Order: sequence, then C-alpha cells, then structure tokens
Amino acid sequence: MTYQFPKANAEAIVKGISRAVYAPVEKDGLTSFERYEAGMNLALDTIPTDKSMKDVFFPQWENLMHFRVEGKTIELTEEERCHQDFVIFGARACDIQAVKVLDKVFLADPVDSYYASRREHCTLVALACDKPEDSCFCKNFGADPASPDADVTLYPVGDDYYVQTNTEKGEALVKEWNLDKAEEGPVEWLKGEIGKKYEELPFAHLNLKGFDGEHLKEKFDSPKWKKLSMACLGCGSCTFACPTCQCYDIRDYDTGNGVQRYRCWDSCMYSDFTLMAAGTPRPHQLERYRQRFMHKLVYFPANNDGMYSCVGCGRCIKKCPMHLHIVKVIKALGEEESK
Amino acid sequence: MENNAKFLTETALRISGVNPRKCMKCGKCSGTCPNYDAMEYHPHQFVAMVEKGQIEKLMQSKSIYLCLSCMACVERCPRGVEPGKLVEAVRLMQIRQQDKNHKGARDIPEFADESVPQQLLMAAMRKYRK
Amino acid sequence: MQLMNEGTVARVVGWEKGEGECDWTPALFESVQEMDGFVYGDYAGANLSKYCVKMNKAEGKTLVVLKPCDTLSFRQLIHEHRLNRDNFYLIGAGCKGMKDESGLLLKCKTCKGKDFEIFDEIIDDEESKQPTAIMDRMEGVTALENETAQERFDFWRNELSRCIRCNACRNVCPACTCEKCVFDNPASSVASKAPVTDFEENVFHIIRAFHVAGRCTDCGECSRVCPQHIPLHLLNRKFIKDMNELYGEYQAGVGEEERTPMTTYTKTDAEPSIVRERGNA
Amino acid sequence: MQMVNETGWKPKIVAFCCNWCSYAGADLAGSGRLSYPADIKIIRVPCSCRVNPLFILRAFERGADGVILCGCHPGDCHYTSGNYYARRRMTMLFSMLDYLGIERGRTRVEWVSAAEGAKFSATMNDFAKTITELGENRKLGDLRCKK
Amino acid sequence: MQKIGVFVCWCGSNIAATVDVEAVAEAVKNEPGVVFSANYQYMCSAAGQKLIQDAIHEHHLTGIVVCSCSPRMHEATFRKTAESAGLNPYMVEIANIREQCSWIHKDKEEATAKAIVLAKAAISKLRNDTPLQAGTSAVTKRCLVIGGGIAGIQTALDVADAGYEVDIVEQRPTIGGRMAQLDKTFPTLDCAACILTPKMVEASQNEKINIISYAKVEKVSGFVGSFKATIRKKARFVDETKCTGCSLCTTKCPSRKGKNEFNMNLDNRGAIYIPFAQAIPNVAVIDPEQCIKLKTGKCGLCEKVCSAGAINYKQEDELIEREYGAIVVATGFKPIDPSPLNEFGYADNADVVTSLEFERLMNAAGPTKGTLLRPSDGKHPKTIVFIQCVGSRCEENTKRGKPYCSKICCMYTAKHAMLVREKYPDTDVHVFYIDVRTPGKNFDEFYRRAAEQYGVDYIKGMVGKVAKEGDKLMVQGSDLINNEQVHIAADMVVLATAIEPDPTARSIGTMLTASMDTNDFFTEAHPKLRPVESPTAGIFLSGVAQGPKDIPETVAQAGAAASKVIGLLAKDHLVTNPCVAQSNELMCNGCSQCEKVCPYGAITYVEKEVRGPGVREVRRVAQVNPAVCQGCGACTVTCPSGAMDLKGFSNKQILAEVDAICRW
Repeated sequence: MTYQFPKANAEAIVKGISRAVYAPVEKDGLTSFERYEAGMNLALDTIPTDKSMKDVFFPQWENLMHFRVEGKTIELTEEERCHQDFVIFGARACDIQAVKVLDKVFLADPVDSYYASRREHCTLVALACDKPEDSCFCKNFGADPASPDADVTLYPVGDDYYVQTNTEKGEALVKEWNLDKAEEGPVEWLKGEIGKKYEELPFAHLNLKGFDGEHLKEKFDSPKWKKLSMACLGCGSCTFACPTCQCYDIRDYDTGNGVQRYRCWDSCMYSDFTLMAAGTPRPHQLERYRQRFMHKLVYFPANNDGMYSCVGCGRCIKKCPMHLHIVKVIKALGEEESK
Repeated sequence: MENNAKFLTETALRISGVNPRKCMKCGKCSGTCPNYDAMEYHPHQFVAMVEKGQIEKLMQSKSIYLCLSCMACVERCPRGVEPGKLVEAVRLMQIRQQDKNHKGARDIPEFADESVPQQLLMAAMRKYRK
Repeated sequence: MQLMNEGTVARVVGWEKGEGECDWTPALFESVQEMDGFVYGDYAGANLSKYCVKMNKAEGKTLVVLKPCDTLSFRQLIHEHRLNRDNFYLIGAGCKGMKDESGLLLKCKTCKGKDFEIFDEIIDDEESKQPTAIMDRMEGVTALENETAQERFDFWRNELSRCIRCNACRNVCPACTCEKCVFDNPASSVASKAPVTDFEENVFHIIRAFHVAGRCTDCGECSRVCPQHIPLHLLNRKFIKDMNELYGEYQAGVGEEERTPMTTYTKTDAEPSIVRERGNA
Repeated sequence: MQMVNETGWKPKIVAFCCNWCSYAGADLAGSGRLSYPADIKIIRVPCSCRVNPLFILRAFERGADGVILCGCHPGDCHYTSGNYYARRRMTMLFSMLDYLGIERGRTRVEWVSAAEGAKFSATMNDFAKTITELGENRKLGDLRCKK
Repeated sequence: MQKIGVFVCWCGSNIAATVDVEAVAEAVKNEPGVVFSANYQYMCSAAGQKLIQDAIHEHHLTGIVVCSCSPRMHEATFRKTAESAGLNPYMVEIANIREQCSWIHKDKEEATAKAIVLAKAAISKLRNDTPLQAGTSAVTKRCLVIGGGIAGIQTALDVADAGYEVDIVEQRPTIGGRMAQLDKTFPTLDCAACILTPKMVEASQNEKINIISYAKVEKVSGFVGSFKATIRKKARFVDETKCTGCSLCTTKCPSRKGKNEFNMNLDNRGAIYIPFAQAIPNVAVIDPEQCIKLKTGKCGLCEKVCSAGAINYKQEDELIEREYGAIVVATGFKPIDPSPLNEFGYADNADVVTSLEFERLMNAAGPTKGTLLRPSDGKHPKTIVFIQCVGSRCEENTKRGKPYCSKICCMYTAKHAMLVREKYPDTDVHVFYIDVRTPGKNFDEFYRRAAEQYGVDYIKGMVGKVAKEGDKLMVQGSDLINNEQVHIAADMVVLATAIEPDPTARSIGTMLTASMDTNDFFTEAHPKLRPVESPTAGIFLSGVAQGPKDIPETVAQAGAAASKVIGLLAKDHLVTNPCVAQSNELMCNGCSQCEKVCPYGAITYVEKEVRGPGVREVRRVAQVNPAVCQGCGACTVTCPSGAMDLKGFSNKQILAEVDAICRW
C-alpha cells in the first residue's frame, strides 16, 4: 500500500510510535542512530550517518553475563536478551544491506542470541536516498538506494514522504500512523530520479572483476599492498564506522565484587587483534590492512555466494584520518585485473 | 601599617614591580650612585623605606627629582632588586597627585583646541595613563 | 621538489593525491618513477614524523618532508632515541597553513611559528614565512579554566562521551611510540578496548595526556584525526600551559636538552595545593 | 571515630604514604594514640615518586572518595629527589582533574616527616572532613564496581 | 594459586582490646588463596613464630600475612621466621593493625572492620608477590680519588692507613691543589706550605698510595664495588722514573713565554718546568704549547743538560685501566673570573687583583718573593681596599654571580688585612663588607683582632665603582653605618671573589652519574645524615666539590669520606636489596626517560636482541643494575609503557591493594 504524509510531520510520527524508536539523530555535528527521545534533533536527511545502524543490533559493547564470588562459590547471572519490539526509523539502503551481511555472520549456526533477539523484535522503516553524497557507491554492492528492502519504505518527494509498506509487520506499524492513501506515481518518478543521480556519482561503476575466491592468491600477493598500507595508522576509525565490521572481543571487568563479562568491538587494524600466546599472526600493518580489505572483497564473497561485505556506504572514505579507503584499494588492485 | 601608608606602598610596588624583600642590604646601589651626595635619601634607603612603608616621606623629599635615572643601581644590584625603579615609581606617584588636579582621559577634549599639538596629548597620555 | 635522486636516499616519504580535491595521503615513494605522484601543498596536513619511527630501521636513508611544526616532533623523537638522525634526509617544507575540506586546519589557526628545528635542506618561499596564527593557542584552555567546575565537567563529559576508542589519536601521535601501550597490555591491569563507562573514557584520555606531558609538541594531530571531533588538543595544551606557567616556558622538540619538565625539578617548585588555590572552583 | 553524614554514607579514603617519612609519621600518630577516621586506609610505598597517577585514578574508579599522598618534606627525600618528581607529577595530575571538573578537594599532597605524628593525624582529620563535606565521588567512579 | 596463611596477633591487649582478632581471622578465611588463619597473643614471640613455622610446613604455605604492628617494627622478624621455615622471605606481608588501627580507634566494631580491610589488602598484595632473591656482588679493594688537593690527599692517606690501595688522579703536574698556592692559613696564620707539604710527602711515600699526576679520568663504568675507570696520563715528555727534580733544565729553557699557572699567571715560567719547589712528584714537565723543540724540532737544550737522560720528546699519552670498589670525588674549586663584573675594573687594571693572586703576591715563593708590590709598577701599595662578596650571594639565574655564600672569603680577607698591617704598618687597609660571617672555632676572635689590634678599617657597605685616576684606583662605595658615600684613592684593590667548582666537575659528575646541583657542586645522598656520600652508591664526596668549605672542614670531610670508603672496602661482598626496579625489555621503547629521573644512575641502555611472542629484533632497551638501584620507583612512573616496574612494590601489587581497600 502507498500512503503519504508531510515531511514536517515526521517528528510527530516518530514521537507517536508506541514502541522504542531508534532514529538518526544529530548532536555536536555528528549523526548516529540513537534511541529517540523528545528534544533530540532528528537527522533524516543525512546520508550516510557518521555512525551506522549496526550500533542498534550490535552495539560497541554489551554485557553478556556477570559472575559474583561469595566466599568460595561463584554465582552466574546472564544478561537478558532483547524481548521488546522496537522500530528503526530512517534506515538507508546501505545499512540495510549491511545487516544482511551481519545476518550471515550472527544468524548462522551457532546463532548469536544477543543479536538474533534484536533482529527479531525490530521493525525497519527505511528511507530512499534522494540526495546521495559523492562518497556513496552502494549500487556496486547490491544495495538499491531507490527502493531499500525494509518493512516500510519512505520516499521523499517534494514536501512529503510517500510511504510504502512491504511486509505485514510494516503494514501494522503504519496503521498506527493513520495516514492518507496516496498515488504510486511520485514514488516511481523518484525511483527513476534516484537511478539517474546514482549513475552520475564518481564511484558509480567500480570494476569488481576478479574480487572473488578465484583470484585470492593473486590479490593476496600483490606488491601494491605495501604502498597502499603505508599511511595506515592502525586506528579503528574505519572498522568502527563500517556497518559490516563484526569482529568483537570478549573481556572481563573485575568489579571488586565479581566479574562483568562483556563483549566489545575489536578491529583487525589493531596490533593486538587475535593476539595469541605466540604473538600476533599479522605482525605488520601491511598484513592487517590487507586482511581488512581481503575480507571485505575476497574472503567473504568466497564463503557467502559472492556477497561482498562492503556495502558502499562511503563512511571509511569520510572517516579515515589519512584518507585511505576501500575505493582506492579496489581501483589499485582492480586495474591490475583489467590489463 | 596604617591604611594610607599601606595603599601607597602597594601602589609603589605595583608600579615598580620591585620586591624590596629581596634586598640583602649590601649598599651596593648607594655605592654605585653618581648623585649620592645630592640626595637626601639614597638608593638603599629607598628600598628600606618602601619596605617599611615610609612612602610619604620619600614623596616629599627632593631626592626623587635628584635621581638621574642612570639605572646604575639597577644594573649592579646583586639581588636584582632594582632600586632605581622604586625611585621612579615614587616620583610618578608624587607627580600624579600634584595639586590633586590630575586630569583623566575624559577631561582631555576640553583642552584640545587647535593650539595644542597632538603629539603633546599623546605623550601625556602615554606617560600618565598607567 | 624531486631533487633527491636515487643513491643519496633510498626512499621518500611525502604525499600523494587522492580521489578528490583534499584527500591527500602520506605516501611512500621507492623509485624515481613513482615520484611523479609526489605532491606538496595545501592539503599536506599530516605530520610525517610518526612514520619515521617505522622507517628508522629500514636500509639506507629516508627522505622525509617536514613542515616547521613537524620538525619539532622529529627532534623530540630523536631526544627519545626513537629516531637516528643519520638515517634521514630532512626537507623542511615551507607551510602557508594547511587545509582540509572545511578550510584552514585548527592546528594551523594556532600555528606555533615557521622555524625549522631540524633539517638538511629548506624549500620555502616568502609567503610561507608569513605567520598563519589567527588566534591565541591557549585561548580554548583559558576559556575552560574560567568556567565553573560543573561547567567544565559537563563540557568534558559531553566531549569525551563521544569517544569510540578507535585509538586514532594515540596512533597518530608522534609522542605515543610505545612498543606496547598500557591500554593494550593485558598485563597492565588497566587494559581496555572500549569506553564502556564514563570512567574508562576519562582515564584513557587523562593518562594519555599525562604520558605525553612534556613530550607533546602540540602538533595538533590528535584533534585533527579524531573521527568524533573531540578537542583532544585542549587536554595536551592544558598540561603545556601549566608547565609553562609553573616550571618556565618550554617547547618540546626545541633545542638539545633531552629532559622535559616532567623529568626534572627545582627545589622551589609550586606545591600541588596551587591547584586548589587558583582559578575558578 | 568515623565520618558519617546524615544519610549514613561514609567516605572511602586512600592514603599513599612513603615508607621513610610519612608511614613512620603514621606509626608515630598511632603510638601517640592520635586518632583519625577509620575511613582512611594507608598503602605503603617506598617513596612518593612511586605513586603512579594510575593508582590514584584506580582508587577513584573503585569507589574511593578521596586520595591523599604523603611523602617526606621537599629536600628530605630518602632518595634525594623522589618527592620533587612526585610534586610535579601530582601538581599536573591534580590540575588536569580540576580541569575536567572533578572536585579539587578530593586529591591532596601533604609532606609529613617521621617526627610529625601530630601533623599526620591532623592532616588526616582535616582531609576526612573535606571529603565528608564534598560527599560521595560521583564524577570519577566506575559504576560497574557498585554492583 | 597461592596457599596463604594469615596470622592475627593480639599484641597482648594492644590489638586485642580494640580489634576482635578472632573475627579478623575468621573473616579472611574466605578470601581467595587463604588456606589457613590463626590468632595468637604474641606472634613475634618464640611461640608465635613457631606457630607460623608449623603452619608453613603443615599447610605447605606459599606466603604469609601477619596482622600485627607496623612493618617498620617486625617485618624483618617475620621474614626471618618465614625463611627459617623454608619460605622466601619476600613472600611475607604485614597488615598494620596496631599503629594504624587498634591504637587510634576506640570503637571495637569499627576497628575490627578496618582491620579486616587491611588484612584483605595485604592478602591481595601477597597474591601478586613473587619470591625475590637478594643478590651479591664482589668488592674490588681499591679506591680511586679524583683530585689531589688537601681533600684528596687526606682521604687517600686515611684509606691507605686502613690498608687499602688508593690511586690519586690529579689533573695538574703536582698534587697539592689550591692549598699549595696559599701563603698563610686562618685563624692560626701558620704557613700553608709548612703544614701541607709534609702531607704531600707522606702520600708519595705511602706504599698503598699511587699518585697519577698530570692525568684525567676519561671513562667510568660499573657500579658500587666494581667500577672500571680509564685514566689518561698525559705525556710529560719527561721520564718520571729517571728525573731527579734537579730543576737544571727549568733554568736553562730558553722559552719564557709560558704563564705560570701556579702563580696565577702573575709571572712566566719556562716551557719545561716544575710547578713549585716542593712539587710531588718532583718531576719536570714540558708544556708542548711553549716548547720550541716540540713545535719546531729545533732546540733540545733540556735534553742536553739533563744528566739523568729523562727527557723524552716522543713520549705519548698513556691509558691506564683499573678497577675500583669506591670512587672519591675531590675535584675542588677555582675562583670565579671577576672580569664580567665590570664595576670592579678587574679586566682593565693590573692593580685590581683577586684574593688568590694576592696570596701569591704575599708568598715568599711567589713572583715578588714575598714583598707586596703592585703588579702595574712594582711599587709598594700604601692604601689597599678589600672588597668582599664579589660574585657571591647574587640573585639566582642572573649573570651577576653565584647565589651562594662562598664561605671562606670573610676569613681570608681578615687574614690578608691583618698580614698587610703586620708586615707594612704604614699601609691603610679598608675592607668593604656586607656581613662578616665567622662561624668557626676562633674565627670571630680572629676577625675582631684584625679590626681591633691591627686597625683594619671595616666599612659596612659595598663598592659601586672602581676607576683608574692617574696611578690611583678611585674606589667609590657606600658606608651604610655613616650613611655616606665614601671615595678612597687606593693603590691596590683586592677582590674576595666567589669560588666555584673546578670546571672539570660537571663532566666527572656526568661520567659517574653522580647528581649535581645547578651550581655544579656535587649533591650529597642526604643533606644532613649522609653528607659525604653521593646518592650514587660507591661515590663519595670530599672537600669543596660538595660545597664551599675551609681547610679544617675539608680535612674533616675528607676523613669522613675515607671512613665511608673503608666501610665499603672492608666488605668482601655487597648484599643487594631485591626490591629494585626491573625493565621488561619486550615493552621498553628505549626512550631514556627513566634514565633521566634515576637519582643513582642505575639505568643504562643497551642495544639488544629482544625476543618475545612474535618479536625478534634488536632494540635499544633499559637495563637496571640491581646493585646500584635503591628502589625508589621514580622510573616506574616516568615509563609510559609500564615496562619499568618495581619488585616488591609492583604496579600489580599496589593496584591489588587499592582494589581491596576501595571495594564499593
């Protein structure tokens, strides 16, 4: 079904949703998905947000369990899983594609119950991207910015949002909003416009030929990694901004009265990533840098039916302090291929 | 120290930036002073008297005008006390309150007709603004 | 700028252009042909001194392009025996103030000056000798100092709560060259990977500032690289301001003296109670 | 004697004392039966310069409400220069904590010699009073430890 | 996991009256690692110690916590107890529940609660303890004395008397130092040479003393008990073993341009010379800067006249390497150069002289053979002005001079004034002074004698200007007592210049890693209680190198330093404190920050291959010498990576205590 409401009403609609809502919010010049509360500054026009939607399903840190030591006995309390429905309002195609990547990891056996419970309870309201940034290149990786795959999709046309429901869950949510029905025409027009706009983006057509399991060794051994990785600081900016990076570390915090076990994001860029008794398997930044991009562009698709674990959101382009990013890697290593 | 003396002492110290407590009373300033014999109070006495709050006595003495401002005492003081700056400070304090008819910056436009050279006004401002 | 041919130096560390206008990247050039990609100009903001630590053990000499402020970091690293002067050929490159997409970099707005502390050769012009500072370096610190404790607390909570512990500030910092950072070392009892609580956010930045106190040249890279826009330089500058005021003017990376205000003392230093006695409560 | 405010909350105070002067001063306070609040617990260190800012932050993390560092008087350090370094380090640390908006009174450095039992006791009483007035440390603790 | 035993002492009623000792013993039972706990009336008694030893055996304890009095009281006792039961003595922790608990609290509940926390803190620390071994190092029974003045000579004599070998390294061709240049000594006015030269002879004849003159210490490595020094003995171009000191060569030498340093450059000497008649060794030396033969190859007169055949123009510097157990610094002083203080006109007027120059002018062996004559025209001065505190007591960090009081000037000026008045009663003598400082036995009496019996005119005030007028020096100064400015037409002005450490002191201090103050005086290990030792173990201080002092004080300090040296050399081995810093080479950056704060110079840096998980490379890393480290911990906080830690008070141990105390 197709509905319509004025853009000016968006805040009222978000406020009116009876469940918890996570939406892009701007604070101090930075945008991220936060649990919406009255007074927050909705940022529905930002593409992409500084921090991705990943934070909602897979937060930077979360408690897993707590041990308490009494005398010589240990008492264990597990952290509760998510058990209440919630809504994400304003998801973009790239982030939604990213969740599909995360699903491959966390919902595969063994299922990550912390992640799964959140996925289960979520109703996703997406926004079509009418004003892409120059750094966007999602179409290369299977995301469709014109019709993002969600329970509900909003299409900004003029001063209105056109609303299309794609699932029963979505239909149920939109019913609460009491909207007027609308024509589908403007939606189709917008899809066309978006299609054209994306054709004109600088990174609209990246040559991904050869980024697959077949050319693994060739890519791995490329002498270009040295130059590509030289400026890398080994910080975690790209991994933490990335909507698909899913590596985490499990750590214990001794509270004095017990132990809080939590997990937190880790980064393959760090020198102590996957540290073992015999040291780190990737002692130099070159190897760590290569690992990140090989994983996104070669290993992951090789193991997941060709699905890349880059979604083209362009966050790494914006966030890297030294201006290194995946497009440079694709161009550098891809050229080799086309010769 | 009574209030006025205290105020005067603080003013003298503030204007001069001198810490008279650094003085070890060696008398080198007076030993070096080229106009010693003409002065009623000598450089080392300036330091001692300021420390003891006897500014008024100094202000009334001709000595403040007899200092040549050669700064030999400042140059040679082993403790960096700078007596010459004290003399200058006390002299300034005396000049500023002469006849109590000191003019503020706001009073100046009254005097500033065409016959008064601009440079004089500026010089006066610079000198007495502190 | 490519007057260094092979032979004298084995490699060059400089910049190359990126995909857009302003996204220049520090780059390594290992042959004359590669040098075609070499650029220097308005977007060469990064401080290349930190890369020198990696290059210190490489065969042959490395040519490095340093801006005036970068030379301070380089010199400081020599003081700390992290670099061997003989392994480098230093080009002091004149700087007219560096930029990014939003204009003059913050660190250039409070430029410390145009003198090269250490170099083999200087390439500059008259324009690059003109001062670029347009504001007082300690302005931000002073403003905070003049606020009330609660205001300061709220300010820093707001700023530091954004920290995602990506370690960009630490990894870019030329003073942070530890083989193993205490915060990465499981044996240190203080290791942590994510800012789970307010305390962890605070302690990381306090200790980092403390560890670089006296060695920080105020190159401003920490604030430049922070993806969360945290004004980290305000922490380092607080220490710099305090040290200048309490222990005498000092600029890390200047001169031959290896001792910093934190590795020396005088018998008449201020007591810690001075903190209670001054400024706003 | 313990410091208690109206709500029944009691401060937690850590005192780092150097082995040669202040710890001996504390012993002297003890043998002179010069009391100070039981909320203060002493940790012995060889010299005030052994105290890492991390130790002080750790105490606050774990729920301390005040931390005091005691060492030999400047010039009297058993190791000649330790307390001079400690003095600079603590001045810097305290200044930074103040800059971050943490209450100034929560940290203190006092020089207490082995002969100053009375001073040790008086200092500790005064410090405990200050901390009681400041109340619970809410700005610099790790709430996980409260569980 | 450790097996910990906790022992709670009652200390009679000292603890038990206020602390419920049973409750404490019970409360700690559940702490991780604790396998045994007990309480007893007197843990330090034989029966108490037996209880501990039995428990160690029975429960195979790996560490014990004793809750008792201050560790300053009985830590050593319980360590011995543990050791005798086969436990490492450093696996003992004390919870101070007496001085810090039972004695200061009245409420039993409160005191018990605190005692439990203190016990838990000690247990937490113990869980992080590791067994420590006290090391030993051998002592080389030989002492190096740097400097052959009265301080060095006296120390050498005293050490040699105790039967130990001593080497004196002196930079000049003869020992004797500054004292040899003095004419008379205060307050007794006996002649310096008469009391010094016998000591010099004694030193040269002592079998245990080896004088290495015209030499300098070039390098020192090692640590207390086993230093290794390299000494460069400069070429004299005269064979010391052959020269008889007949001094014939010195009179025949045609080169006469060399300044006579011994006479403060007031006259000249030959290129080959013996500094003074009583020099030890009494051997000639050739100044290569002045020697015509060495510079042009022609001359060779001295070789011709030397019947002993001692001249050797081809002689080269000799390097001596030797090991020492102790090093004494007796590098002495020199007067400052007063030229920069231009108001005194020293640089421009030959008749403005320093006090040490004046000593030479008064000395029978001096350039004027003891007759006081002005350097400018050789006339007898009729009016002499002495000025005290020239370059002393100035504001710190200024170019005016030194911030300290040079201590000896008041007395030698009184001496000079007195000697002049005695020898030439028709001379007017004026002394400008700021304060006259005479804290010494018979010192004030001496000064009063100068003023009262010898009629020396003491003027309280300072000179502001000395200017030449005709053949007079016009001295303008203040007389603060009479509140007037005085002008004196003087024939001679004597400046009581400040003294400063010998210029070689700084480099020697750096070489020895012995700390120095901003004025380059060596710092003592403790200003009151260890005044003759450097904080760097095995380095001792003698004489003015440590701070201005007069001859009797110098001799006293020299003896004190000697007794400290003897105490050290008497030991065959040194037992080292195991609670020392240790550097984790895998984490060390080699940044040298720790080295800079170490007061003992215990940290050195080496290029070394480090190996660890995934690491194998050569790095510059810190190494702590456990024999030198005293365990203060200054380095541990300076180290940003935490590579430097202190055994016995490790980061982990202290943090564990903090955690135990602060549990929310």
